[in-house]
Amino acid sequence: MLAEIGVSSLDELFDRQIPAAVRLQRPLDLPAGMPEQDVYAHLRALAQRNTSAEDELTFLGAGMYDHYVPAVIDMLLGRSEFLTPYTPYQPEISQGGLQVMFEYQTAISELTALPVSNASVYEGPSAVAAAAYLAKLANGKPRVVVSRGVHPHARAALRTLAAGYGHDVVEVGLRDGVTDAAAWETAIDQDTSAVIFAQPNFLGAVEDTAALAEAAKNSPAVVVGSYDPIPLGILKPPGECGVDVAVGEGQTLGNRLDFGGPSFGFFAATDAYLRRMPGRIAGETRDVDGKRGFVLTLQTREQHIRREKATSNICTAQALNALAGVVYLSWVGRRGLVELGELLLQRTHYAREALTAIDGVEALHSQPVVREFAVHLNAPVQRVIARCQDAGVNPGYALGREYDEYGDGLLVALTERRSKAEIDRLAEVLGAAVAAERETAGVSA
Amino acid sequence: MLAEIGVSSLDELFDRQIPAAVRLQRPLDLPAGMPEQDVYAHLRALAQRNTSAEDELTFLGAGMYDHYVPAVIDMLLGRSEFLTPYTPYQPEISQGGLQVMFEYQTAISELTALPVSNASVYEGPSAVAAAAYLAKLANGKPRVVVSRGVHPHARAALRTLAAGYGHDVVEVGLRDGVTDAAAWETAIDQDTSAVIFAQPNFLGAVEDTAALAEAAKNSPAVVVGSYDPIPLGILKPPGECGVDVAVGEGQTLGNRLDFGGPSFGFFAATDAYLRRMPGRIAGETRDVDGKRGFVLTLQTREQHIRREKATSNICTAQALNALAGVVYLSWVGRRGLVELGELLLQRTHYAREALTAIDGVEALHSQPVVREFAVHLNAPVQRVIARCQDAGVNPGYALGREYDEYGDGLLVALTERRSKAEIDRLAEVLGAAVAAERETAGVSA
Amino acid sequence: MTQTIFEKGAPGRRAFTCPALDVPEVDGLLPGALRRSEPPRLPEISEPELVRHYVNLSKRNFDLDSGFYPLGSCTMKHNPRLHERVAALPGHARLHPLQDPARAQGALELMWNLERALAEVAGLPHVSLQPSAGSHGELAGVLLTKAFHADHGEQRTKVLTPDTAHGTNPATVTMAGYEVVKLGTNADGGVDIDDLRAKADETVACLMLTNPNTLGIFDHNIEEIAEIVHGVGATLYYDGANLNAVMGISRPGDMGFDIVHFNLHKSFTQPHGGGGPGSGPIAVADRIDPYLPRPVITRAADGSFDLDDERPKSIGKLRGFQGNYGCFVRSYAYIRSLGAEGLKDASETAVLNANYLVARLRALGVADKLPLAFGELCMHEFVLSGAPMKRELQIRTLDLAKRLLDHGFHPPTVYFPLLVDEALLIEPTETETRETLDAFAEALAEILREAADDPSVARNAPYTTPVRRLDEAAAAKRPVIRQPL
Amino acid sequence: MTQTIFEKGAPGRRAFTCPALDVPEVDGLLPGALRRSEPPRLPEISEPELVRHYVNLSKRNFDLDSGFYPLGSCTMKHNPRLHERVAALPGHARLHPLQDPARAQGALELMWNLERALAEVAGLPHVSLQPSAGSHGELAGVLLTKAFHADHGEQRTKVLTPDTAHGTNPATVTMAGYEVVKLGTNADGGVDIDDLRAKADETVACLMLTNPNTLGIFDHNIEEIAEIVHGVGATLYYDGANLNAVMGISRPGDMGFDIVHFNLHKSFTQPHGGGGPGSGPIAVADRIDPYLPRPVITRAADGSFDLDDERPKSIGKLRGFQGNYGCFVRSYAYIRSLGAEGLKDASETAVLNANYLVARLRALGVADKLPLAFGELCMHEFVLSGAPMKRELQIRTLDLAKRLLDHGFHPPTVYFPLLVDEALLIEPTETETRETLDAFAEALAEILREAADDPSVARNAPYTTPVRRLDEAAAAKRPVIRQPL
Ligand SMILES: Cc1ncc(COP(=O)(O)O)c(C=O)c1O
Ligand SMILES: Cc1ncc(COP(=O)(O)O)c(C=O)c1O
Repeated sequence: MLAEIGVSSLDELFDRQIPAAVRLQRPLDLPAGMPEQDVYAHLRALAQRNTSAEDELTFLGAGMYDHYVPAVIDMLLGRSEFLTPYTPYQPEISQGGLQVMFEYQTAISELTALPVSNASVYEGPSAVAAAAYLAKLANGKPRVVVSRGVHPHARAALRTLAAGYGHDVVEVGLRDGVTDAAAWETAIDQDTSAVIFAQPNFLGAVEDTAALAEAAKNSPAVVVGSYDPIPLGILKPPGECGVDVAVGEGQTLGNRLDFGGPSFGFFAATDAYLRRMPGRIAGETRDVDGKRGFVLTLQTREQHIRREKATSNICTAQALNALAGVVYLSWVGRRGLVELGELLLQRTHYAREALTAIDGVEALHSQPVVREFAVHLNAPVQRVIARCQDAGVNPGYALGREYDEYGDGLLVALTERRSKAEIDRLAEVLGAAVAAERETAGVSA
Repeated sequence: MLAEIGVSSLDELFDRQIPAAVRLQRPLDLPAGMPEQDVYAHLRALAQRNTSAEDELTFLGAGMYDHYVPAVIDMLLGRSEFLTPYTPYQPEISQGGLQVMFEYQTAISELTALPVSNASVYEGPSAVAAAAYLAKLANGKPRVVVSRGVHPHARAALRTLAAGYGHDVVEVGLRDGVTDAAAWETAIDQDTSAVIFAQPNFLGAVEDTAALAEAAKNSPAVVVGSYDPIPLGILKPPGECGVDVAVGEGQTLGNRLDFGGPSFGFFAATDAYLRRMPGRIAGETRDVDGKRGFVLTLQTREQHIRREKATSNICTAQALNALAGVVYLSWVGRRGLVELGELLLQRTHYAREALTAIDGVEALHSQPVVREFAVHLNAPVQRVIARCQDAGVNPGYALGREYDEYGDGLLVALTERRSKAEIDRLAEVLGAAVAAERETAGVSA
Repeated sequence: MTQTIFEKGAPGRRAFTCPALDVPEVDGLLPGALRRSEPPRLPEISEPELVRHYVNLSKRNFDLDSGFYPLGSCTMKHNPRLHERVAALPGHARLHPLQDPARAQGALELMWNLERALAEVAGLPHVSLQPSAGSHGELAGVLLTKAFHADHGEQRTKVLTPDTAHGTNPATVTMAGYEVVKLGTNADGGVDIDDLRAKADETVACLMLTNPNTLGIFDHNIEEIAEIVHGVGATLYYDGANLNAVMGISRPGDMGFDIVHFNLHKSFTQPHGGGGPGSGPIAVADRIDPYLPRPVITRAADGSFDLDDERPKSIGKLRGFQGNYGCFVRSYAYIRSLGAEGLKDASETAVLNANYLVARLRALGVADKLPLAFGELCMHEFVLSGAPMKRELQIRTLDLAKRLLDHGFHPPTVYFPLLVDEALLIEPTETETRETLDAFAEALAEILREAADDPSVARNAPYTTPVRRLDEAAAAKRPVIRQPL
Repeated sequence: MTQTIFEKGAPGRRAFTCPALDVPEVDGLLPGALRRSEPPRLPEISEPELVRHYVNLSKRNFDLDSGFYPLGSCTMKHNPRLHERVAALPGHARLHPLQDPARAQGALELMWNLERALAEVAGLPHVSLQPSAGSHGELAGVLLTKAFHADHGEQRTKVLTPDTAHGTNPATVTMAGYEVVKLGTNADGGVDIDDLRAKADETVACLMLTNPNTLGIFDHNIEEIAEIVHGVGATLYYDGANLNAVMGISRPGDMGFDIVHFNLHKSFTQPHGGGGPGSGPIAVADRIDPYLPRPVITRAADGSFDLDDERPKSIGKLRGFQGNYGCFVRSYAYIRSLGAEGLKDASETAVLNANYLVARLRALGVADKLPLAFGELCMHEFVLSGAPMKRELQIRTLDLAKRLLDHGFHPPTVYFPLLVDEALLIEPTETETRETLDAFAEALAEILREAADDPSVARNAPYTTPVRRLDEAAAAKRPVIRQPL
């Protein structure tokens, strides 16, 4: 091949193109390559040093949840035809991926009761920031009002992005577990570019989202809600609550935990924002023979066409994870999603009752909860969690990690995988751990 | 749908066809169905009650071996197009499977240096019995001579089948680990229908197969060899040793252990036996447009055409496992198989030296070994094995389970997965176990 | 894409990286006389080439996940992917068959549970999971019969099989050292009772029957048949390939059968893999139990499981180890997913779908050219005769089958059973939707309409497949069964 | 097969079986006002239908395992299946992102090792794995620049990007609140140094560069460029999309870059998934380190790992949790499989393949109609101009691309970079064989020959694809972006 090229050596290829001064004159300081079996053994050894949801009984949620991923998803996502191509720039040979996007958009639109959905953004928290950026481009107002019920990571991502394009971020606190209505109203004014809340919120409480949206009615603000898609089978959807833009974390829809990613973020909106959406959108059309087909559409929003005037810089998104999402929603199905929602509603209530019956454990709020709830422990939460984990049960998330105001709060999450028996086991282990900690406290006191 | 059929109920459909007396009048006495997640949990719980090669350092072989199965095999075997169709009765829409068979036959033919291979039989031991049946049909002679170096399960399967179609089975013993040449010669006469040996034999010893075949030269016997395919990269192939029919267990070629199956058996022969082969055979041909294609061929051998005159009753065989086999051989490749053979040759020698250096452990024979070897323990082998397993090492197979003559014999197997460090670990653990057992013996004596 | 893997790649290319030699190298470990001189000419190919080759080959297959596959007698029902997931768990997939039973309790419990479930479905108490496929189960069954008679000091010589029997039945009989005696079929599609009476005597070891048989007909004389067979001291063998019609509805044991084989790759949805792997467990009556293949799984009082190889009267072993465990895992997962109700529902729906399709064909007038060979109703499958079609439209069943390929359907089993002229054996299975059955019926109707205009269209079909009709005669005349290198 | 999943199935059908309610049912847990009145109209479909639908849809995609995919700038290299296997291990796949770090040591060690490896490849000491894709990494990089300047009391307003830059660069600049200033390209395909000198001043925060750039040209003035940029106190940002050309050969850090993003889904073979997931880690110089996103992974003296969220100067978080860990597992497996030598060999072969293809096109005369836009040699990819072809053969680059589909090849990136008329950006990657490159060159030659006879063939291509040219204008004019139900 070198001869064909007309060079005498590989080095010549590089010598003629790269100044010697910037050539690396030594081998990379990395371990030598390994046979497949050794790489497998190494990666497996690392995996075994993690305590996964396969290794303990876990009630940890706080943004990602241990739902069951049906086997059909592994099979479909493993098919080369879905796994290995890139963005469908050539629609004639990408109808599979494009139709999946179209079906996904339809499913998200149905879930949110909003007419417009894109084909995915990175994940949940950054989707919240992306929604604020949309608002900035839409109305140019200087301020975003965000409830502290929104995931802490989402609020952090919002602040990070806003520092760039320029939004002031104002947070509104919680009251008995939900966004403080009075503070919310007073925070919203004519300079408000967007208002952002979460449903259910980070404490698991179901918000009165219609009221929160209503409060922004006479402001220029874009109303943004961040949603957990699973309860949307039973919760009033954003489209019926005056929400302009609904976003959320899609992990719960057929995606693995994967220590936090990859998953996908969904991004839906009213028609008014169609041409301000970030990311890919697939649309239906016909080919020259009149055959139905799908293409990437409204690309004049995007970076590869509009460059500095684009509505976002996003390019590679989460197509494969969104495929898992639409397959999951089709697998669960119309009735299934409602049944799943009702099951979680009942089990969550049962779990809250079971835990708050333990002395030293109190409900952190009394709002309706649909899959997750918060309690307060009269014991050091981190130590209680450690005790439970040593007993093989991960009781949940220590709210103090992000909320000073809930020092010894514990956030407990349910999925369809957590049976009554397992909830009872949690109550038993948590009860013992709390008692033990209060004991030591008593002693040390 | 019932209306279309013209019946009023499902029951009517059955009442009109099945006599009431033979209808089951109660529900089946089986547990109720379960959601996917619960079936997964149950099957996983069962899996966790097994100690697999993932859970211990294992040197257990004796017919199936813990080779590394490359990830490409999982992907390809998982493709619906290979996993879900049946036997390619319709060649126009089965070219994938048919070409795989053709490629598989070519690979087996190359491995064995024999011109004819079928597309697979069930597995190794029954393949030995099938070879004897071929001999019976070919020459009608009453007797089979089989070396005790042949896998005990294969000899058992042979006896079981022979009891049906009618072959006397005569076994020839081993001498310093290989087939007793003198006994072998005297056993063979003009009534011998087939002679059967294994390469390497069950004790891991490399036989002088050319000599064993030579001994049958002046008899009507079909010379049958049972081969481990992995060492065939470095061992003289059956086709160069006067073997008529070469069979063997294909598990080592890209198939999982699966507690014994499914795997596949390979079945190769000289041209003389082409029309007496059992099972499917794919052949190359052309379609009406002159395009290259593949079909099932020589079907006049088979049960669906010849019925009681068929060369075998086999129908469903092991197509998917054979696919794994040819993919594995292509993945390892021409040079790779030789390198693999050399690696195992060296490591096996090293392991034999390391173990026989332990006092209380002696070589059971001094023959060349290529992937497995036998030692004799001066201690109760079952108890030694148990001690080793408690230490996380499975040292191998207790020969006494099948060979009274090797009471405390231990059969130790290697694969490319077992490194020098792991062999050293085996030596250490085995040494300790033997010492401990001799201790107790000494005490109790 | 008709290059073989041997025609691709280049010298020196490879996917596999061999682990480095980590032990001191020693020369002469293998005497030259035993050494191979030339390495086998296996492919030399990179992993990307390997993947592309087989991925592209796979696209030249039609499969069950792509379309309707009504291949009669084969029960091409949906294969749930959960089964692949659980079978791949290392605790199952990397378990060595010779592992100490004490350290394989999960596997033995699974097999025990599967045996109990199969026994319940068959209505026979004892099960061996060992046989590798249906025909292997048949062989086991006939050898059991032989051992049974021998143990009772009898040397019987014949086995009866109806002319509707699958080819593996007579082939098995021969392999087991018996003579095949054929039985005729009566007008209802069942066994000709008079013929049976005439041939049933003390020389008969066994009658092998499929019920419902390969016509999809449930033999309503089954009780009488059992009586006759048992009357002469023979065993009654049940070919379980059609069990999908009667799970939870009627049990072979209750019908009077002594020995049953199951096809886990049919009724219990082990994927067919392009022609295997399969699994052919057998269930037997008490009097056959002593002869079952060894080892058998035993359960101790403490609930622990073991393998018992000490079975003096056993026929021995049919194969290595304990059978196709990977298939057991899948079929057990299937049985636990469906449960008692689900299995019955599966059979009911399978029979419903078959009869619905028969009705659709009648409604569309297809039945005029392709009449049901026997009866009006059927069980889970049915046989059409292409004779009128051949006579009136000048296209054969083969042509119809090939034309179906252009419609995106896998054809039914054709030219079997043998006693029906131009036979089509159609088995829709329970996992197909009504829409699919309607589309298939419509396709048959369309092909017949088309043939009425111009039979040559079907005669030269298919047109849209990767290759068209292949020259099978040439392939058999000058067999090229391996790549010349 | 153009029905959507919403047009299939029937009321009541389902794949999912909901676990039974096992707790005492309580009414009124959810006030009616908060309840949904109508369930979302999701599909009602059985599992077999679901599987067939998506399996058949998949067959309407072209993919990397099926053929050559020389999509310039996207590094469509082979995706080893080992990576899918290890990423699926429950210890990785079912690990919760908020698990106590003490119980996630394997994951943190993997991330730590990956950070070290990426730092070594980039020649920059500090790494954050957090960004979700390349453009996310760009955003992180520009926000880091902003934080850096702010911390030094500066408010700079502009970011320079060459006209060869990928669209995400200017889009990122805007999103980060900066003004985009374009730089011209010189005759060699590098940055116009005079233009840079003219525009580089104290208002410039950063220069974003791709090197080799999107022309496949390595800018030999890189040292001078770095000097100029640093001379005005700006940062130099490296768009790592083209890192596949220089792994182990030349390091951005050594070229003078301060911030680098990686595309794990390009250089480090995370599968592209039809448009993600990706991962866009960044590596930075010491002076940028304080501003890195939080948390950062720390390693204690005892070798244990932890997550440090206490980073006062950090720009904060770009997203949830620690980034796309599943992608880290794959790319880490890749790096460990190849090792130092393997990575260098990959880049060398990528560059060799690209130059070989250029040579083939020259030899076949294709270059007359499709000349190389700049230079004679190239790095891992190269740009052809379709202008002469358009002029002399009356077919556009688009037509050529569409006709390539009929030859079974994925077309190159077309009409990018913008400064080349009728551009084709071709990146073969190192995992393609010489045979494939030859076949692709031959296909281009064939299409040009064909066009010389009859340009309409290409103009109306493709002909063999599931659909033919689609009406994109209509799609944008009256957007139908969801199924009407
Ligand atoms: C009626 C009948 N009997 C027996 C068999 C043989 O079963 P197997 O192919 O599993 O050996 C089959 C399968 O083709 C069959 O349809
Ligand atoms: C040169 C260049 N820069 C940046 C990007 C953006 O990377 P990503 O798609 O991962 O956001 C790409 C990928 O398309 C690219 O080719």
